[in-house]
Amino acid sequence: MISVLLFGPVAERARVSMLQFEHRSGLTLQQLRDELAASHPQAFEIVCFTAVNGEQARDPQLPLKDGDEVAFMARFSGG
Amino acid sequence: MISVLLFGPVAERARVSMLQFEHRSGLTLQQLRDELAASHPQAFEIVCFTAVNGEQARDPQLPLKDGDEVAFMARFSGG
Amino acid sequence: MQDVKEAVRIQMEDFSQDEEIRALRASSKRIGGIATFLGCARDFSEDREVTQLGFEAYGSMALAEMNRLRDEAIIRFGLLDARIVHRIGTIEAGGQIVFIAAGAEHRGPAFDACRWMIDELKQRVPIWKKEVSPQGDSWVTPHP
Amino acid sequence: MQDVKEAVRIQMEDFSQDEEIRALRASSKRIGGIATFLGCARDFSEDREVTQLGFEAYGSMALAEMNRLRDEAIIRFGLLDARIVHRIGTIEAGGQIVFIAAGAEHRGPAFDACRWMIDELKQRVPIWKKEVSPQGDSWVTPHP
Repeated sequence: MISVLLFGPVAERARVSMLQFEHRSGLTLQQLRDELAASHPQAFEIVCFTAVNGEQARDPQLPLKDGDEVAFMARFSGG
Repeated sequence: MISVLLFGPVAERARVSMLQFEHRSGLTLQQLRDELAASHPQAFEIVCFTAVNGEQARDPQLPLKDGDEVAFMARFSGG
Repeated sequence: MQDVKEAVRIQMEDFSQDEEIRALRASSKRIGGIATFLGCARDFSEDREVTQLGFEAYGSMALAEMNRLRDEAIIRFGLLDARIVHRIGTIEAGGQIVFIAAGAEHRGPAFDACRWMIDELKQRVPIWKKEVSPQGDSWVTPHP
Repeated sequence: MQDVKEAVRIQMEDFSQDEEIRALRASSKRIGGIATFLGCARDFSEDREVTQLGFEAYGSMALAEMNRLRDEAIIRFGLLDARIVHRIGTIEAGGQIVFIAAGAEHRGPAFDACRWMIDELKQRVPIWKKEVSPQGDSWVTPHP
Protein backbone atom coordinates (compact mmCIF):
# COMPACT_ATOMS: atom_id res chain seq x y z
CA MET A 1 0.00 0.00 0.00
CA ILE A 2 1.02 3.59 -0.67
CA SER A 3 -0.32 6.17 1.82
CA VAL A 4 -1.40 9.28 -0.04
CA LEU A 5 -1.70 12.48 2.04
CA LEU A 6 -3.61 15.58 1.00
CA PHE A 7 -3.76 18.80 3.03
CA GLY A 8 -5.68 22.06 3.25
CA PRO A 9 -6.92 23.30 -0.13
CA VAL A 10 -6.07 20.03 -1.94
CA ALA A 11 -7.86 17.93 0.67
CA GLU A 12 -10.87 20.25 0.53
CA ARG A 13 -11.18 19.89 -3.23
CA ALA A 14 -10.61 16.10 -3.12
CA ARG A 15 -12.98 15.78 -0.12
CA VAL A 16 -10.47 13.41 1.42
CA SER A 17 -7.19 13.88 3.29
CA MET A 18 -5.80 10.36 3.20
CA LEU A 19 -6.02 7.56 0.64
CA GLN A 20 -4.57 4.06 0.50
CA PHE A 21 -3.36 3.19 -2.99
CA GLU A 22 -2.56 -0.39 -3.98
CA HIS A 23 1.18 -0.74 -4.70
CA ARG A 24 2.25 -2.49 -7.86
CA SER A 25 5.68 -3.32 -9.21
CA GLY A 26 7.28 -0.50 -11.23
CA LEU A 27 4.82 2.15 -10.06
CA THR A 28 6.29 5.65 -10.50
CA LEU A 29 5.36 8.93 -8.88
CA GLN A 30 4.04 10.20 -12.23
CA GLN A 31 1.77 7.17 -12.68
CA LEU A 32 0.37 7.57 -9.15
CA ARG A 33 -0.21 11.24 -9.76
CA ASP A 34 -1.94 10.66 -13.13
CA GLU A 35 -4.29 8.04 -11.71
CA LEU A 36 -5.25 10.18 -8.72
CA ALA A 37 -5.59 13.31 -10.88
CA ALA A 38 -8.02 11.46 -13.12
CA SER A 39 -10.35 10.78 -10.20
CA HIS A 40 -9.73 14.16 -8.43
CA PRO A 41 -9.11 16.62 -11.25
CA GLN A 42 -10.01 19.79 -9.31
CA ALA A 43 -7.73 18.92 -6.43
CA PHE A 44 -4.72 18.14 -8.64
CA GLU A 45 -5.14 21.42 -10.55
CA ILE A 46 -3.52 23.22 -7.58
CA VAL A 47 -0.85 20.65 -6.71
CA CYS A 48 2.59 22.34 -6.83
CA PHE A 49 4.78 20.15 -4.65
CA THR A 50 5.15 16.44 -4.11
CA ALA A 51 6.90 14.75 -1.21
CA VAL A 52 7.84 11.11 -0.75
CA ASN A 53 8.38 10.06 2.87
CA GLY A 54 8.60 13.68 3.94
CA GLU A 55 11.20 14.78 1.38
CA GLN A 56 10.37 16.87 -1.67
CA ALA A 57 10.42 14.71 -4.78
CA ARG A 58 11.16 16.48 -8.03
CA ASP A 59 11.73 13.46 -10.30
CA PRO A 60 8.39 12.22 -11.71
CA GLN A 61 10.05 8.92 -12.71
CA LEU A 62 10.89 8.10 -9.09
CA PRO A 63 9.85 4.48 -8.43
CA LEU A 64 7.60 4.02 -5.42
CA LYS A 65 8.08 1.29 -2.86
CA ASP A 66 5.38 -0.51 -0.97
CA GLY A 67 4.74 1.44 2.26
CA ASP A 68 5.83 4.82 0.90
CA GLU A 69 4.04 7.97 2.11
CA VAL A 70 3.31 10.37 -0.75
CA ALA A 71 1.98 13.91 -0.26
CA PHE A 72 0.53 16.05 -3.06
CA MET A 73 0.55 19.66 -1.90
CA ALA A 74 -0.70 23.10 -2.96
CA ARG A 75 1.55 26.15 -2.75
CA PHE A 76 2.40 26.81 0.92
CA SER A 77 0.71 29.69 2.71
CA GLY A 78 2.03 29.49 6.26
CA GLY A 79 3.81 32.18 8.21
CA MET B 1 22.90 81.64 35.98
CA ILE B 2 23.55 79.07 33.24
CA SER B 3 23.14 75.42 34.29
CA VAL B 4 25.89 73.34 32.73
CA LEU B 5 25.25 69.59 32.52
CA LEU B 6 27.93 66.95 31.99
CA PHE B 7 27.24 63.23 31.64
CA GLY B 8 29.02 59.88 31.68
CA PRO B 9 32.57 60.08 30.32
CA VAL B 10 32.64 63.91 30.30
CA ALA B 11 31.40 64.14 33.89
CA GLU B 12 33.94 61.53 34.97
CA ARG B 13 36.82 63.49 33.47
CA ALA B 14 35.54 66.81 34.83
CA ARG B 15 34.80 65.21 38.22
CA VAL B 16 31.54 67.10 38.24
CA SER B 17 28.16 66.58 36.54
CA MET B 18 26.56 69.98 37.07
CA LEU B 19 27.98 73.51 37.25
CA GLN B 20 26.37 76.90 37.72
CA PHE B 21 27.97 79.51 35.47
CA GLU B 22 27.41 83.23 36.03
CA HIS B 23 25.49 84.67 33.08
CA ARG B 24 26.74 87.89 31.50
CA SER B 25 25.35 90.01 28.72
CA GLY B 26 26.43 88.86 25.23
CA LEU B 27 27.73 85.45 26.39
CA THR B 28 27.89 82.98 23.50
CA LEU B 29 27.99 79.20 23.49
CA GLN B 30 31.59 79.31 22.21
CA GLN B 31 32.71 81.61 25.04
CA LEU B 32 31.09 79.37 27.64
CA ARG B 33 32.73 76.34 26.11
CA ASP B 34 36.18 77.99 25.94
CA GLU B 35 36.06 79.06 29.57
CA LEU B 36 34.94 75.65 30.79
CA ALA B 37 37.45 73.86 28.55
CA ALA B 38 40.26 75.92 30.06
CA SER B 39 39.42 74.65 33.53
CA HIS B 40 38.48 71.08 32.43
CA PRO B 41 40.70 70.38 29.41
CA GLN B 42 40.54 66.57 29.61
CA ALA B 43 36.76 66.53 29.77
CA PHE B 44 36.31 68.87 26.82
CA GLU B 45 38.69 66.84 24.67
CA ILE B 46 35.89 64.30 24.15
CA VAL B 47 32.96 66.71 23.80
CA CYS B 48 31.22 66.07 20.44
CA PHE B 49 27.73 67.47 20.92
CA THR B 50 26.29 70.51 22.62
CA ALA B 51 22.65 71.04 23.55
CA VAL B 52 20.91 74.18 24.77
CA ASN B 53 17.66 73.57 26.65
CA GLY B 54 17.52 70.00 25.37
CA GLU B 55 17.98 70.80 21.68
CA GLN B 56 21.23 70.20 19.81
CA ALA B 57 23.02 73.50 19.21
CA ARG B 58 25.33 73.63 16.21
CA ASP B 59 25.97 77.39 16.04
CA PRO B 60 28.88 78.35 18.35
CA GLN B 61 27.83 82.01 18.15
CA LEU B 62 24.44 81.25 19.72
CA PRO B 63 23.83 83.85 22.46
CA LEU B 64 22.94 82.35 25.84
CA LYS B 65 20.15 83.67 28.02
CA ASP B 66 20.10 83.75 31.79
CA GLY B 67 18.55 80.46 32.98
CA ASP B 68 19.58 78.38 29.94
CA GLU B 69 20.54 74.71 30.41
CA VAL B 70 23.63 73.79 28.42
CA ALA B 71 24.90 70.21 28.02
CA PHE B 72 28.38 69.31 26.72
CA MET B 73 28.30 65.69 25.62
CA ALA B 74 30.63 62.94 24.43
CA ARG B 75 29.70 60.73 21.51
CA PHE B 76 26.61 58.70 22.43
CA SER B 77 27.01 55.01 23.26
CA GLY B 78 23.49 53.85 24.13
CA GLY B 79 21.54 51.01 22.57
CA MET C 1 16.79 22.84 31.73
CA GLN C 2 13.53 20.87 32.10
CA ASP C 3 11.40 23.97 31.58
CA VAL C 4 12.99 25.04 28.33
CA LYS C 5 10.91 24.15 25.29
CA GLU C 6 12.32 22.93 21.99
CA ALA C 7 13.83 25.66 19.80
CA VAL C 8 11.61 24.66 16.86
CA ARG C 9 7.96 23.83 17.42
CA ILE C 10 4.55 23.48 15.76
CA GLN C 11 1.76 23.80 18.29
CA MET C 12 -1.90 24.67 18.83
CA GLU C 13 -1.28 26.75 21.97
CA ASP C 14 -0.29 30.39 22.00
CA PHE C 15 3.34 31.24 22.88
CA SER C 16 5.10 33.78 25.04
CA GLN C 17 7.83 36.06 23.70
CA ASP C 18 9.28 36.38 27.19
CA GLU C 19 9.67 32.61 27.44
CA GLU C 20 11.24 32.27 23.98
CA ILE C 21 13.62 35.20 24.54
CA ARG C 22 14.60 33.87 27.97
CA ALA C 23 15.46 30.49 26.43
CA LEU C 24 17.43 32.18 23.65
CA ARG C 25 19.39 34.41 26.03
CA ALA C 26 20.15 31.45 28.29
CA SER C 27 22.00 29.78 25.42
CA SER C 28 24.85 32.32 25.40
CA LYS C 29 25.98 35.46 27.20
CA ARG C 30 27.81 36.48 24.06
CA ILE C 31 24.49 37.52 22.45
CA GLY C 32 24.48 41.27 21.88
CA GLY C 33 21.41 41.54 19.67
CA ILE C 34 18.21 39.57 19.16
CA ALA C 35 15.96 40.29 16.19
CA THR C 36 12.48 38.78 16.19
CA PHE C 37 9.54 38.55 13.86
CA LEU C 38 5.97 37.96 14.98
CA GLY C 39 3.30 37.23 12.39
CA CYS C 40 -0.22 38.20 13.50
CA ALA C 41 -3.68 37.38 12.14
CA ARG C 42 -5.07 40.53 10.53
CA ASP C 43 -8.78 41.24 10.59
CA PHE C 44 -9.01 41.77 6.84
CA SER C 45 -7.59 40.40 3.60
CA GLU C 46 -8.03 42.08 0.24
CA ASP C 47 -10.69 44.31 1.81
CA ARG C 48 -12.72 41.37 3.08
CA GLU C 49 -13.32 41.03 6.81
CA VAL C 50 -11.54 38.02 8.33
CA THR C 51 -12.70 36.80 11.72
CA GLN C 52 -10.39 33.77 12.10
CA LEU C 53 -7.55 31.99 10.40
CA GLY C 54 -7.09 28.24 10.31
CA PHE C 55 -3.68 26.62 9.78
CA GLU C 56 -2.98 23.04 8.76
CA ALA C 57 0.51 21.54 8.48
CA TYR C 58 2.10 18.40 7.09
CA GLY C 59 3.43 18.09 10.63
CA SER C 60 6.45 15.81 10.37
CA MET C 61 7.73 17.40 7.16
CA ALA C 62 7.06 20.97 8.34
CA LEU C 63 8.94 20.39 11.59
CA ALA C 64 11.90 18.81 9.78
CA GLU C 65 12.01 21.72 7.32
CA MET C 66 11.84 24.31 10.11
CA ASN C 67 14.70 22.59 11.93
CA ARG C 68 16.73 22.58 8.70
CA LEU C 69 15.95 26.27 8.24
CA ARG C 70 17.20 27.05 11.74
CA ASP C 71 20.40 25.04 11.24
CA GLU C 72 21.06 26.76 7.91
CA ALA C 73 20.46 30.24 9.40
CA ILE C 74 22.84 29.56 12.30
CA ILE C 75 25.64 28.60 9.91
CA ARG C 76 24.90 31.13 7.17
CA PHE C 77 24.66 34.17 9.48
CA GLY C 78 26.91 33.01 12.33
CA LEU C 79 24.08 33.09 14.86
CA LEU C 80 24.58 32.05 18.46
CA ASP C 81 21.03 30.66 18.60
CA ALA C 82 17.63 30.83 16.90
CA ARG C 83 14.05 29.76 17.58
CA ILE C 84 11.00 29.17 15.35
CA VAL C 85 7.45 28.56 16.60
CA HIS C 86 4.41 28.18 14.31
CA ARG C 87 0.86 27.69 15.50
CA ILE C 88 -1.72 25.49 13.78
CA GLY C 89 -5.48 25.24 14.26
CA THR C 90 -7.83 28.20 14.68
CA ILE C 91 -6.43 31.67 15.45
CA GLU C 92 -8.73 34.64 16.09
CA ALA C 93 -8.13 37.97 14.32
CA GLY C 94 -5.37 39.81 16.18
CA GLY C 95 -3.84 36.54 17.43
CA GLN C 96 -0.25 35.33 17.09
CA ILE C 97 0.69 32.95 14.26
CA VAL C 98 4.44 32.58 14.00
CA PHE C 99 7.47 33.71 15.99
CA ILE C 100 11.08 33.72 14.83
CA ALA C 101 14.03 34.90 16.92
CA ALA C 102 17.69 35.20 15.90
CA GLY C 103 20.46 35.94 18.41
CA ALA C 104 23.93 37.07 17.33
CA GLU C 105 26.90 38.99 18.71
CA HIS C 106 25.86 42.02 16.68
CA ARG C 107 22.55 43.31 15.33
CA GLY C 108 23.29 43.16 11.58
CA PRO C 109 23.41 39.36 11.28
CA ALA C 110 20.50 39.00 13.74
CA PHE C 111 18.23 41.15 11.52
CA ASP C 112 19.43 39.53 8.29
CA ALA C 113 18.92 36.01 9.64
CA CYS C 114 15.48 36.73 11.08
CA ARG C 115 14.24 38.15 7.80
CA TRP C 116 15.77 35.31 5.82
CA MET C 117 14.10 32.71 8.05
CA ILE C 118 10.58 34.14 7.69
CA ASP C 119 11.02 34.56 3.91
CA GLU C 120 12.26 30.97 3.58
CA LEU C 121 9.62 29.59 5.93
CA LYS C 122 6.88 30.95 3.68
CA GLN C 123 8.51 29.32 0.65
CA ARG C 124 9.60 26.01 2.11
CA VAL C 125 7.44 24.88 5.01
CA PRO C 126 4.30 22.82 4.23
CA ILE C 127 1.67 24.82 6.11
CA TRP C 128 -1.62 26.10 4.66
CA LYS C 129 -3.83 28.98 5.75
CA LYS C 130 -7.61 29.23 5.59
CA GLU C 131 -9.42 32.55 6.00
CA VAL C 132 -12.75 32.48 7.82
CA SER C 133 -15.02 35.41 7.01
CA PRO C 134 -18.74 36.14 7.32
CA GLN C 135 -18.95 35.23 3.60
CA GLY C 136 -17.51 31.74 4.24
CA ASP C 137 -14.16 29.95 4.48
CA SER C 138 -11.48 29.88 1.86
CA TRP C 139 -8.02 28.40 1.64
CA VAL C 140 -5.33 30.85 0.62
CA THR C 141 -3.64 29.67 -2.57
CA PRO C 142 -0.83 32.08 -3.48
CA HIS C 143 -0.13 32.33 -7.18
CA PRO C 144 3.37 31.62 -8.49
CA MET D 1 -6.12 51.28 29.11
CA GLN D 2 -4.77 52.07 32.59
CA ASP D 3 -2.32 49.19 32.50
CA VAL D 4 -0.71 50.11 29.22
CA LYS D 5 2.65 51.80 29.62
CA GLU D 6 3.91 54.67 27.48
CA ALA D 7 5.16 53.64 24.02
CA VAL D 8 8.52 55.35 24.63
CA ARG D 9 10.27 55.00 27.98
CA ILE D 10 13.59 55.29 29.79
CA GLN D 11 13.58 53.25 32.98
CA MET D 12 15.72 51.44 35.55
CA GLU D 13 13.49 48.34 35.73
CA ASP D 14 13.62 45.43 33.35
CA PHE D 15 10.86 45.12 30.75
CA SER D 16 8.70 42.32 29.38
CA GLN D 17 8.44 41.57 25.65
CA ASP D 18 5.01 40.04 26.22
CA GLU D 19 3.74 43.26 27.76
CA GLU D 20 5.19 45.47 25.03
CA ILE D 21 3.91 43.24 22.23
CA ARG D 22 0.47 43.04 23.82
CA ALA D 23 0.30 46.84 23.97
CA LEU D 24 1.46 47.09 20.36
CA ARG D 25 -1.05 44.52 19.10
CA ALA D 26 -3.86 46.22 21.01
CA SER D 27 -3.30 49.38 18.96
CA SER D 28 -4.56 47.82 15.70
CA LYS D 29 -5.91 44.53 14.34
CA ARG D 30 -4.51 45.48 10.95
CA ILE D 31 -0.98 44.59 12.13
CA GLY D 32 0.27 41.60 10.12
CA GLY D 33 3.92 41.69 11.16
CA ILE D 34 5.91 42.91 14.16
CA ALA D 35 9.69 43.14 13.99
CA THR D 36 11.58 43.67 17.23
CA PHE D 37 15.13 44.28 18.33
CA LEU D 38 16.46 43.48 21.78
CA GLY D 39 19.91 44.68 22.77
CA CYS D 40 21.56 42.56 25.48
CA ALA D 41 24.59 43.11 27.72
CA ARG D 42 27.36 40.84 26.49
CA ASP D 43 29.87 39.38 28.93
CA PHE D 44 32.89 40.55 26.97
CA SER D 45 34.07 43.50 24.92
CA GLU D 46 37.18 43.49 22.80
CA ASP D 47 38.22 40.25 24.53
CA ARG D 48 37.92 41.75 28.00
CA GLU D 49 35.49 40.22 30.47
CA VAL D 50 32.57 42.53 31.29
CA THR D 51 30.53 41.79 34.41
CA GLN D 52 28.13 44.74 34.27
CA LEU D 53 27.16 47.68 32.13
CA GLY D 54 26.11 51.07 33.46
CA PHE D 55 23.95 53.45 31.42
CA GLU D 56 23.46 57.16 32.03
CA ALA D 57 21.10 59.37 30.00
CA TYR D 58 20.41 63.05 29.58
CA GLY D 59 16.89 62.00 30.51
CA SER D 60 14.63 64.76 29.19
CA MET D 61 16.52 65.14 25.92
CA ALA D 62 16.87 61.37 25.38
CA LEU D 63 13.15 60.83 25.89
CA ALA D 64 12.22 63.66 23.52
CA GLU D 65 14.61 62.31 20.88
CA MET D 66 13.25 58.76 21.24
CA ASN D 67 9.70 60.08 20.82
CA ARG D 68 10.76 62.00 17.71
CA LEU D 69 12.44 58.84 16.38
CA ARG D 70 9.22 56.85 16.86
CA ASP D 71 7.09 59.53 15.16
CA GLU D 72 9.51 59.69 12.23
CA ALA D 73 9.57 55.90 11.84
CA ILE D 74 5.77 55.69 11.85
CA ILE D 75 5.52 58.24 9.02
CA ARG D 76 8.56 57.11 7.06
CA PHE D 77 7.69 53.40 7.00
CA GLY D 78 3.89 53.62 7.32
CA LEU D 79 3.88 51.75 10.63
CA LEU D 80 0.67 51.11 12.54
CA ASP D 81 2.53 51.47 15.85
CA ALA D 82 6.00 51.35 17.42
CA ARG D 83 7.56 51.17 20.88
CA ILE D 84 11.01 52.01 22.27
CA VAL D 85 12.24 51.18 25.79
CA HIS D 86 15.79 51.86 27.04
CA ARG D 87 17.06 50.96 30.48
CA ILE D 88 19.50 53.05 32.50
CA GLY D 89 21.48 52.21 35.63
CA THR D 90 23.33 48.95 36.20
CA ILE D 91 22.66 45.92 34.00
CA GLU D 92 24.31 42.56 34.65
CA ALA D 93 25.96 40.62 31.80
CA GLY D 94 23.24 38.80 29.90
CA GLY D 95 20.61 41.40 30.86
CA GLN D 96 18.31 43.40 28.62
CA ILE D 97 19.26 46.96 27.59
CA VAL D 98 16.97 48.22 24.86
CA PHE D 99 13.82 47.02 23.11
CA ILE D 100 12.36 48.33 19.88
CA ALA D 101 9.19 47.02 18.22
CA ALA D 102 7.67 48.03 14.89
CA GLY D 103 4.21 46.87 13.78
CA ALA D 104 3.03 47.16 10.17
CA GLU D 105 0.55 45.55 7.81
CA HIS D 106 3.39 43.63 6.17
CA ARG D 107 6.77 42.40 7.32
CA GLY D 108 9.02 44.40 4.98
CA PRO D 109 8.32 47.84 6.46
CA ALA D 110 8.30 46.38 10.00
CA PHE D 111 11.86 45.03 9.56
CA ASP D 112 13.11 48.17 7.81
CA ALA D 113 11.67 50.47 10.47
CA CYS D 114 12.96 48.43 13.38
CA ARG D 115 16.49 48.41 12.01
CA TRP D 116 16.33 52.12 11.17
CA MET D 117 15.19 52.96 14.70
CA ILE D 118 18.03 51.11 16.46
CA ASP D 119 20.61 52.56 14.05
CA GLU D 120 19.27 56.10 14.60
CA LEU D 121 18.93 55.62 18.35
CA LYS D 122 22.63 54.85 18.63
CA GLN D 123 23.46 58.01 16.66
CA ARG D 124 20.96 60.44 18.08
CA VAL D 125 19.95 59.62 21.64
CA PRO D 126 22.09 61.02 24.48
CA ILE D 127 22.83 57.88 26.46
CA TRP D 128 26.28 56.68 27.55
CA LYS D 129 27.52 53.21 28.43
CA LYS D 130 30.12 52.23 31.03
CA GLU D 131 31.72 48.79 31.05
CA VAL D 132 32.49 47.27 34.43
CA SER D 133 35.19 44.60 34.36
CA PRO D 134 37.50 42.99 36.92
CA GLN D 135 40.17 45.41 35.62
CA GLY D 136 38.01 48.44 36.47
CA ASP D 137 35.30 50.63 34.96
CA SER D 138 35.49 52.49 31.68
CA TRP D 139 33.10 54.64 29.72
CA VAL D 140 32.70 53.60 26.12
CA THR D 141 33.70 56.44 23.80
CA PRO D 142 33.10 55.40 20.20
CA HIS D 143 35.42 57.03 17.71
CA PRO D 144 33.98 59.00 14.80
